[in-house]
Amino acid sequence: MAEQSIIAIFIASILSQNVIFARFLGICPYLGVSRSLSTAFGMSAAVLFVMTLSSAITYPIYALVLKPYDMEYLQTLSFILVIASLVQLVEIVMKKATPSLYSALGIFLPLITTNCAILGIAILNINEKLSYAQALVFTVGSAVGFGLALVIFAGIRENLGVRHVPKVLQGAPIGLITAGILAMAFMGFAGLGQ
Amino acid sequence: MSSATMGFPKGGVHPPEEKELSLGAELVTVTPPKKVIVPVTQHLGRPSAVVVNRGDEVVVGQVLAEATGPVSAAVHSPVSGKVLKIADGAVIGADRVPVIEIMNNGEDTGLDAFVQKTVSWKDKSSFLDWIRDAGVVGLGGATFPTHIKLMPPKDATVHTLIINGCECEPYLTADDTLMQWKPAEVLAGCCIMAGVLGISRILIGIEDNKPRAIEAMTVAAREGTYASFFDGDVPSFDVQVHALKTRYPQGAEKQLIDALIHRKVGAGKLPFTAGVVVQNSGTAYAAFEAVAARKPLIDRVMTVTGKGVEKPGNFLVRIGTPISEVVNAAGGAKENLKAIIAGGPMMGKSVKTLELPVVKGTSGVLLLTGEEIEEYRERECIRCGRCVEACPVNLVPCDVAAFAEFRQWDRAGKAMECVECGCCQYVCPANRYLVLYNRLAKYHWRRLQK
Amino acid sequence: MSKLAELTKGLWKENPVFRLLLGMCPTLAVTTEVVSGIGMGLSATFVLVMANLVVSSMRNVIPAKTRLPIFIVIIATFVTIVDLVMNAYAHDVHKSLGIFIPLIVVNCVILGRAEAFASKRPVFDSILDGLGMGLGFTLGLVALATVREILGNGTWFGMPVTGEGYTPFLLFVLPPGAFISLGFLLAGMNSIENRRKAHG
Amino acid sequence: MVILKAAIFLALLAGFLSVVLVLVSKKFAVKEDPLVGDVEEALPQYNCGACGFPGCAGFAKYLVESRDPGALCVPGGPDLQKKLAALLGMEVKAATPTVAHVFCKGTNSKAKQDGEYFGIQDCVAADLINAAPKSCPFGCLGLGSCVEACAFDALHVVDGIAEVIEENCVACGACVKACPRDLISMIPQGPRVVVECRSKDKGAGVKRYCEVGCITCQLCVKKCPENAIALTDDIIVIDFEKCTLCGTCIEVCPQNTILPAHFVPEKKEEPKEGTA
Amino acid sequence: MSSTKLILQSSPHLRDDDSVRRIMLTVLIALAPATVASVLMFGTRAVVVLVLAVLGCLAFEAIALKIMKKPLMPYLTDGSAVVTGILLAMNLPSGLPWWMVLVGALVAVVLGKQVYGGIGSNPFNPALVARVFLFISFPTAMTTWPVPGSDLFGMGADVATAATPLGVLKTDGLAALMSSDSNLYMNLLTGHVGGCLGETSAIALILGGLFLLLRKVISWEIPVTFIGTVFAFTGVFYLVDSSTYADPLFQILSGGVMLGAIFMATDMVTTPVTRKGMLLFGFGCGLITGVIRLLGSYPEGVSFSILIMNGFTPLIDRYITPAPFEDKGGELQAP
Repeated sequence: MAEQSIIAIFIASILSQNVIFARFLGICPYLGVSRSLSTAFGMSAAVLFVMTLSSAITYPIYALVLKPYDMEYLQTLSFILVIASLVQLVEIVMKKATPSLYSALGIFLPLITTNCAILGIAILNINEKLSYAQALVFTVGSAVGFGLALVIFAGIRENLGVRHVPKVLQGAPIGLITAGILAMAFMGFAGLGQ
Repeated sequence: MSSATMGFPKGGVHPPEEKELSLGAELVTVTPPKKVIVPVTQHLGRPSAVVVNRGDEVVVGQVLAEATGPVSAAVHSPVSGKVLKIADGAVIGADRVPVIEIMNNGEDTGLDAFVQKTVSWKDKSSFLDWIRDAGVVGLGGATFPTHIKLMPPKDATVHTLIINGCECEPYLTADDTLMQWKPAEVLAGCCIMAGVLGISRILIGIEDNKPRAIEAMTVAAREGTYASFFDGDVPSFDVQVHALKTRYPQGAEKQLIDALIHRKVGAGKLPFTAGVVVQNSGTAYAAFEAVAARKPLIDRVMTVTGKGVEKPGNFLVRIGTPISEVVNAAGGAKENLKAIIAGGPMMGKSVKTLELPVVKGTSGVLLLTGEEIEEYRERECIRCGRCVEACPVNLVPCDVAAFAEFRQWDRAGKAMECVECGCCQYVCPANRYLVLYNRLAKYHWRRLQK
Repeated sequence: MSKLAELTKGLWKENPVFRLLLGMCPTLAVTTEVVSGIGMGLSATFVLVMANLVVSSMRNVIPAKTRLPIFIVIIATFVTIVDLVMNAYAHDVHKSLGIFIPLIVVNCVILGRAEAFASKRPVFDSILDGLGMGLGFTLGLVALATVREILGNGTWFGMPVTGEGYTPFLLFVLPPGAFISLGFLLAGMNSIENRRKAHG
Repeated sequence: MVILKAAIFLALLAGFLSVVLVLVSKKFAVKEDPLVGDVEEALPQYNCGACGFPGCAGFAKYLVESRDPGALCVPGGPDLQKKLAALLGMEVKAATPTVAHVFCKGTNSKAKQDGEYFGIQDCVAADLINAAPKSCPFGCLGLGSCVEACAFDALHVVDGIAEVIEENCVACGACVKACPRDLISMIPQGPRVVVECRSKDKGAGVKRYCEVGCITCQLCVKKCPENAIALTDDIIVIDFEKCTLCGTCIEVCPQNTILPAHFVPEKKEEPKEGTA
Repeated sequence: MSSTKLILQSSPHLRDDDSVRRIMLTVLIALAPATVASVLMFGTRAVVVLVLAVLGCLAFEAIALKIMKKPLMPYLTDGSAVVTGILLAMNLPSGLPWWMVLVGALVAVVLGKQVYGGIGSNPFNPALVARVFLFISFPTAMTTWPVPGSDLFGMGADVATAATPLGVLKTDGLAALMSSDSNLYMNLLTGHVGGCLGETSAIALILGGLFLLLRKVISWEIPVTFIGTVFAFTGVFYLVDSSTYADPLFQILSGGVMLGAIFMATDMVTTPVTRKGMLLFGFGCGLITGVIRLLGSYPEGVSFSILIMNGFTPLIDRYITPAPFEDKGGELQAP
């Protein structure tokens, strides 16, 4: 992946290597915040923001501090610290600046901390040996891919709210099955950007 | 003068017309019954106030209930006799509203006061008062007080009076009959209303499945026979009769405006915004009688039809006559009756009994058999989109219904724009109760807004 | 609640995968074969028990306002230990679990137990709770992995279990199969639970 | 040395991050009453809307802002009232436990029907278009709008009449709002005598369409030894506070409209049959 | 009055005589030419696939209805399961093992439709869910194409197979494709090429499509924009480099474009309800098909593209609503 062009990385991270459908990152918010389209858009924006910021910060920490001083084993620990603080920061700012969005996202904002997509992408940036520019593009693409999956799913889910889904399947089961079919459909993009 | 194939652009349906059932027979005048039931309020707007007491003797045309405030209309006694009681009773569409029961003494005292005279155009300033005093309301079914429609707001410029002779509902032929029977009087009524509005352009829209009415009105307009009802300096009128391509709901106010002058009047807006006033042809006749004979609205032409009645036809009926009396005049109901509908089949209401009075807005009664009406049970929506195509006001009826079915009232606000014409439900292959869902959504949406 | 109940509630009544819907990402990602499912489950169990132990014993000294970052640091420490140990002694499993080992840090099961249970309860209860939850998590992973490995590969624990004529459903070892199998498993659990409730 | 390095790095990182956080939280501070959270936590989280607010969170906010002693969380019961009062430092008046009751017994076999309704199975819908199959304009439509509205599975329709399962009822009042004919009210729990009809029609009218409808003969009003029964707004109403459950009205009612609930009235004329 | 009970209902009291069942019947009639063509091309093998798919769908539908405690009437008799069965068969190669066809029927009916609550509730086209499921699960079996016209009455395993024209294009390049068949375009039209049952004769499919248009079961928007977009997208690539990329005519005639655009992407339940929405839907399908064919690693992308656009349908329906009945410049009412 390290040799790919920026555009190829971007497209692949949205479609063929979608964080949700191919990498299984961020499933909790995917199932949790997809009840309505407006919250799905809000969550996507929040993830895009936090994810980009966290990758932008964690990458140099690894490259400039951890690696030169042989402290790679502190990667997980330091990354999660940065991300946790960032999320709290966003939460504080959002509460003041856009209270309506804050109340809509509700308990899911702190959950971004435990959104494994954020930490996962930060770690993948390092594991896949990307350059800083590639890492940023990969991060933005992944966040966009997350948003795309979330918004499509929220649209379907809003509709399912007015359909006759059997009781035992309502909620997470039908959400996972729908995600499965979407993942199947997204497999059609295999080979794109590779 | 007529130009065929005019029509409104979007949506609509063309159900079987079934008009020939009731069209052949002559107009029959129904003898006023022994007892009439006159609902106190027979219009859209504020309820009227009762001005008679139990036991009072009343004459034909005497005011029983007065208008309260501007958007309201008076109710007059259709017979002479004694007020039996003032109580709650059942009418079409409601179980308990205030009604006045009058025992008819059969003498029609006071009826001879309403003699038709030539109308002097010098009295023009009084026309509006006379129409209001006669309690004239829209006879197409909406029963909006006519004089209100003839008083456009100060800032509106009205240039055209549109007369609705479409009668787009299948089965019904009351307006058709009236236009064939009294074309000159209907036209004179149009001129009177145009005079009140101070305009000269009158467009009359009639669907092309009523060739005889079109012919009669065209002749009356061309030969100017209506002028004989007037004397004095009568202004000249530009009367045009237009044949419209038969398509339901052509007679809906906004669709008719679109068909005739190609202007769209948006949701929640009145025809004034397009510079027009729309009146029904039956209303025009009532306005003529109100001005020429000073006769209040105490009778109307209505259709009784369907395969469930022996002799379908059109009837001149006093207001307050029980529907059963009119049905008797039509030879009585048949054994295999399956449904009774007050109004047309597209927008009329199911009623449980024939013992309900005819009111100002009763344009017809259908007695249908199993041949004509089925027991429709709904299925799941298959999202075929036919309702979207058929909707004349550009809604997505299947979505509103889905929101209503799952009680998501906050998402069903678009229902408020629905005119309940029934096109969507007519075409639905899954027989969804789309109109009822819309009504339900409206009810709950209004409650949410409070 | 009895000590036994603390231990067993995680297996069914509050099973993190089937009842609480927590830790979905690793559940879906590492269940292509039963072995890696067990590897993930046991790693998570270790972190859970240790984190619960530390959090519970420090519960009186951790200030309420900064408790979350502190929990995360504690959990991250144990995760790093697991990561290093596994890399050294079970390299194959470590490789197949990939980034989902460091991602145990953000597994909601672990943080959730620390927050909801260990920070309020005595040490021994917390250990039992962690153990129960961890085993419940492992159970969930094994259940899903069993379905996927058998259908998608025709094997169980790497051993062939279907006949020779069997053509495996490749889809089940691919991402869509993970979603679909878990969806149906959850639906099955729901219907069992509903029936249990209906009968008292 | 390795440990020291790691420690220094982590300390620096943590220190830096906390300084940033503290600064930002100062700058973007939002005032918020922590009490709201406590109150919300105390509420039952049914989100049933009985209080008239959108969910428990909305009610908690209102309570903290207004300290309205009249605002009630009915499903929470008296225990919750005490808890809330303690939290908010105010006095709350005690509410008598109530339960929903449907005031109609005109089952399909006892009330006349005019036709068959085809449409949405919803009382409001059928009532909107005046297409209720039963002739009685006041009776239970039996299409289950109240059942739909109940979040606690406390209502069901039997033979065209909605009935309350009192063990499940938390008196949230959702069904009261859902009934288009105002047939459901909250009444005190326990033994009571109820006039099971709310028709405002005159006797002859009622007799035409219902075997068990109240014909307002007012025999019960006259015979009640406690003067607990009165005709109000064309309906016979029993005052539950005055009623001593003597059963006289049950005896005299010619239509069997007045019925006992949760007790067996003593039979006065046939004492031999026992009281049970 | 009468002894029978009166009907009490909301207006309107009239309905036209269309029904779900009649719509399904029309679709079946429209599918007839393509079905006949497939049998002519692939013989008894096609018959086996068709019969198994239809019977399988009916059987699984009946079982699912039983489990959900729904009545068999009208659900089983409305023809929707039969349509799903035929469409599924149209999307399978003729030599597919019998049990895979049944698996397909199971997936179509259960995963594609009944888990969402049955007819009208499914967000994805059931037949396509099954096709993609099988395609991903059994890549070899699903890409083994018996040669049309060969071994019409045989049931043996050793039927001659060949790649589809699109497959040849993907693996061997344009030159190999052009030299493989001297009469390529004619064969594409008549159906004398390898492929799924329904991916062969363009003429038979177009005939069915015209019938559907005539009976107003589908409207022109989706098929035209779908095919048009594929044509335009591949046309641009062809103009830029005609030595690598096949010409647009070949692209729209080959593979599943005709079948997809006429029968699969026009499925009422899973596509937008408004005309404008349909235009966008068709465009999206065409674009994704083009992208997958020319840039991705699969030779064919019609099924994937329709499934993905099915996913977008709720969004399209939500944001592309018909303009309210308004004066131009008039203010919008609250939603």
